[in-house]
Amino acid sequence: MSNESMYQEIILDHYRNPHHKGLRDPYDVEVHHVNPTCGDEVTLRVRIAGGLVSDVSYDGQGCSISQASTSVMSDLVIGKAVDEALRTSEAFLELMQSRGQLEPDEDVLEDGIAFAGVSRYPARVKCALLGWMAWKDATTQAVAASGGGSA
Amino acid sequence: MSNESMYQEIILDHYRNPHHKGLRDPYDVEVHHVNPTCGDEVTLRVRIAGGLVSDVSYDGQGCSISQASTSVMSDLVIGKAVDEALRTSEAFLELMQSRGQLEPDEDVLEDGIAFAGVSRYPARVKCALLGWMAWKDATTQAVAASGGGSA
Amino acid sequence: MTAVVLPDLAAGYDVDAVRSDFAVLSRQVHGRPLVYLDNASSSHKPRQVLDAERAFVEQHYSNVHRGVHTLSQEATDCYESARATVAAFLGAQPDEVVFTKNVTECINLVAYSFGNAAPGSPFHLGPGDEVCITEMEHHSNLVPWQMLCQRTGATLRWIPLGDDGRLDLTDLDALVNERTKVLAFVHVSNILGTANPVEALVHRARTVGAFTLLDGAQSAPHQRVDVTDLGVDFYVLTGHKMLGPSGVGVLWGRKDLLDAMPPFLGGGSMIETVQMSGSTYAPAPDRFEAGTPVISQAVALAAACDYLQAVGLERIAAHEHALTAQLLDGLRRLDGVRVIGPETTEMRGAAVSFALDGIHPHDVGQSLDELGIAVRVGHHCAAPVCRRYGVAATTRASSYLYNTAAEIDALLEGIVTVQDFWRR
Amino acid sequence: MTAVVLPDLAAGYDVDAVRSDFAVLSRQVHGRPLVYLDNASSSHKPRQVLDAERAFVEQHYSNVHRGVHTLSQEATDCYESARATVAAFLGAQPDEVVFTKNVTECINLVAYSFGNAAPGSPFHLGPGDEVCITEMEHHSNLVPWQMLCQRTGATLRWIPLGDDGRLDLTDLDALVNERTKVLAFVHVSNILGTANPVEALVHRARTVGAFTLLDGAQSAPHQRVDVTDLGVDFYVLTGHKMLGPSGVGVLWGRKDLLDAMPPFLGGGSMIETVQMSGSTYAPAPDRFEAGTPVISQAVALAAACDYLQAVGLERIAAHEHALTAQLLDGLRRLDGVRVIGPETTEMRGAAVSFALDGIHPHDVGQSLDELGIAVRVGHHCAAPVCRRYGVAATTRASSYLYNTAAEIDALLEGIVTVQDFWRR
Ligand SMILES: Cc1ncc(COP(=O)(O)O)c(C=O)c1O
Ligand SMILES: Cc1ncc(COP(=O)(O)O)c(C=O)c1O
Repeated sequence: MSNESMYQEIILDHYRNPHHKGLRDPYDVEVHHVNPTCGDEVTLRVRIAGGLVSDVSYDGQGCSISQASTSVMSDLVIGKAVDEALRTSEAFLELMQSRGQLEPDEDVLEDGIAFAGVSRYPARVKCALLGWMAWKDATTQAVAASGGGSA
Repeated sequence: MSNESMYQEIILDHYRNPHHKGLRDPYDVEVHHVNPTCGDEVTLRVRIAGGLVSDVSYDGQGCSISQASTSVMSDLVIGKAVDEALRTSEAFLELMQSRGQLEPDEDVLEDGIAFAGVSRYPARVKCALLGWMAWKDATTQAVAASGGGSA
Repeated sequence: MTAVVLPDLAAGYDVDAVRSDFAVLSRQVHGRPLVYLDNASSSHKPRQVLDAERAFVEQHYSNVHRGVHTLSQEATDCYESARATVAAFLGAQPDEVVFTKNVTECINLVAYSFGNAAPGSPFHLGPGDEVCITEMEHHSNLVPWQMLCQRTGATLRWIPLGDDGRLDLTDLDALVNERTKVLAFVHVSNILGTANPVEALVHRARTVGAFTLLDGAQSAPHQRVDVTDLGVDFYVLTGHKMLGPSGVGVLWGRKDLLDAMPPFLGGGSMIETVQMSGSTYAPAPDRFEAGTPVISQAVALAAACDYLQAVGLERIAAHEHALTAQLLDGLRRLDGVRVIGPETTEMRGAAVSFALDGIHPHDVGQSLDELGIAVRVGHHCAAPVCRRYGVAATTRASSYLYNTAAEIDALLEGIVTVQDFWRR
Repeated sequence: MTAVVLPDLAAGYDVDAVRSDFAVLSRQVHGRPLVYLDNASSSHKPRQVLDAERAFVEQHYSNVHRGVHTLSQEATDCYESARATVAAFLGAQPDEVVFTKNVTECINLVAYSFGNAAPGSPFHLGPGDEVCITEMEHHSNLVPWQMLCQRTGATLRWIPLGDDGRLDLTDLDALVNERTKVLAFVHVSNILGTANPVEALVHRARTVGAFTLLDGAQSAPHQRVDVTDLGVDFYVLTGHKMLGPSGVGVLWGRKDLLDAMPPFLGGGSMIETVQMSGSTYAPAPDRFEAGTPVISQAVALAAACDYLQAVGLERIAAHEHALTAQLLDGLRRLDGVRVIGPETTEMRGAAVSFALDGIHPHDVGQSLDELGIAVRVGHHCAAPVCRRYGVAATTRASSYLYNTAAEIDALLEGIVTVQDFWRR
């Protein structure tokens, strides 16, 4: 594939060897998200403890972008304070909506910067966001259920 | 107005001095026709006797084309055998649908040939046909009512 | 994607510069220069609009939305940027803009969507409910509501016309009441030229909780429109009257309403999941764009918006205002002419309808055509207005950004020639 | 009005001559020559079509039907000649041809018109009545019928798919029965490529007195169609898949049916008389063309029909047949490829869907794009078909008159490259 390919090595690595994949106990909330336009799906569990995202696990099927992005997401949010993890997810969302115009911040997004190129392909942005949206949904539910603010 | 005007002198003459205008007795059938797109209307009476169109009278309002054409029509059909008059009306219809492509037959259509130019204006063809359609309708009804063929 | 060279009018309104962008304006008709005064019916399109559409079709065309290949991604970009441009043109957000084929479809979309709402939905109508329109509506903002009332058992009411060509608001509070579900009215009338008092009507509708739809077919082309300022729930326009191509209309609606309304046309792209046994629908605007959308027409319409903004809508409005004043003034000086609609330039657009004593509008229009002057004659899809003013039809002259004072003079002289000819 | 220079192919099928008419085909994508195999989604447009539309818009444009001035008369002539051309293309009469914005609108038109019919009308549906479609329908020939059944209480049934990508007609007589009001089905499937046995299905529908609608979106572009030979009541097509612009579709219907059916969209031009209290409607086709029609798009579509006929539909069909055979044959020789749909060229069109073991269609499509090859991936607006064959999506290559044997080879090589890349 060409140099300007959206398939950066980082993406391919995460796709071939996804991190944190496989559903695990214990968890607070489990969600199931589907991308109706292509049938990609993810089942995702979140555990929140002491204001931290203490675990994320998932299973699913889909294209390389949705699988790799979910793997990168789990690396980025596990162990972070909920607040900070939500900010990271905002940063990723912003990058994805930038139509290739944004220079991503490696300090915040780490491996996530490999998805900058994907933002030029509107049809693939939803793939890259599938796992993130599932995580955000689950986390919001977990925080709400624990009856508290985000701390 | 220019030489290629649709307003031939013949048309203007009939418009200014319409023949056979004014409703008359006796008659067999009276019809009322309206052109919904421009509001032109005609009330028309027909009397059939011995297989002949023995009288046509009418009243109405509308543009020069519809008024003149009704006047020309009445000249052409009064006194003719119903069959022949119907053939004349077919010839006029054919001329009107010719989009300016037909050379009209003066022996058949007499003053009606002045309307050849109107056939180039689809929006005006309906005007030119208003009186003819009313006459045809009334005549068909009269013939049917008299329980006979067209003779 | 496409570089469009827009007219540079920094130095003032240069109507000749504008005219040079419209190929047809240099045509001859019956051996005379074309004087095109039928803009309320449809406008011509500048080469910038045609070039933008062609460049798109020749270099970036593909179906949109569903593809990952380069052309389909470029086409999607162009189509969605067009949506953003049109939204900005109306002071709105892109996801509040639905592309249709014309304004008639927009109004039917709203009427059918309401008709598809289940009992209990805020959009549902039934016996006892009312839809209110006005006596000056274009058939496209009249027949869809008649049909909706027929289907649902709701009652159609209308605000009547006064003798001055304006709405008679005497009974407004009775006509728009607690039973009123929708108040739909025209911003600027295509036959009378009347500009309606949007604020007063919207205020009354809000008081009783009725939805408002404003038919902007004759306002969007001619003045700056900000849907938030207008305060309506739906605003609709049609591309071909504002320098865009035929085959494209725009429905703007409040996002919360569009997302809550039932779908209208079913098919590809408007769905979320489809099973043989039932389907769920995408959020707006996709929900209302079933099938392959009017892709290149939307791109062209966006170019038309750019063109109008480059010339400047305020300047266009001022230019037309001057031409309308000149025409109304000229008609007033002629004998045997009756203006149907407001006789001054206050609260009015550029469409001017009139009747010539004793000469049928068909003959007026045709005779003017023989002088190269294009005006429209007929009921202008507003038959009840003609009936109200006791005429079968009118002659209507309507100017736009490319018309000149000399053309208005030509029309006024043409009217005299026509009168002389038909009164011989 | 417009002279269009059509390709001279008397000497045989000269694909290079055809290609030279399509500007986009000389584009590079990711540094490689574009190989456009997404024609089932939308086709490109030859310069003859673009030139015809532009010449019309620059010289003869105006609104149609209602005007007496020269431009409006010329525009009406061009629009109505376009109708005649399309009618002749289908072996039909002009007044049986309705212009819409796409095939999706055509199908909704029929479904809504039926839904508007009063009890007692032959078009009326209610509880106990049935609509029958097939499991291979495009969402556009599925969702409108689901919605109609929801509105009327009628029941939706469907002919299932067999394992071979063809309809399983075992239970046809039970599925299409005395209660069936409409049988609507696709002529050639956009996802499977399957060509359906029209005669057998129409015969059954006629036996029980059901109306038939044939979705010709994928047949009209590729083969000679004669609606009388087909024996259906309605045939629908969409312009953008047959070298025409986006924004135009065609409904052909038997004249006696069109004249008897209730209207769908209400508005200008579809009426006979309008009073505030009620309206009467014009005969077809006007009845179904509310508002300003898709004027220049119809003119362009007629030019596309002329182009297709100049090249020759039989020759186009033969050319595509050869390419399809080459593709099916090539796919058969590859490992890890599963064709979804008929695996031979009998009774089939040029759309070929396939799955590559272990590689998601999105990744297939995107990787092929990086090689310059445009194919479509997804459910192709036929989600039930994907579900039926146990895949979330497919990759689909679909050729047309301008594709070459070398392009099919490029695709086959591309697939191997993609497999190598993703199986590393
Ligand atoms: C078989 C079939 N039916 C209907 C459609 C819908 O066509 P359109 O999107 O032009 O309305 C398509 C194409 O997308 C199709 O292939
Ligand atoms: C005020 C008004 N509303 C609606 C329409 C209908 O527009 P269209 O024919 O583009 O749907 C028109 C123009 O004909 C109009 O002037």
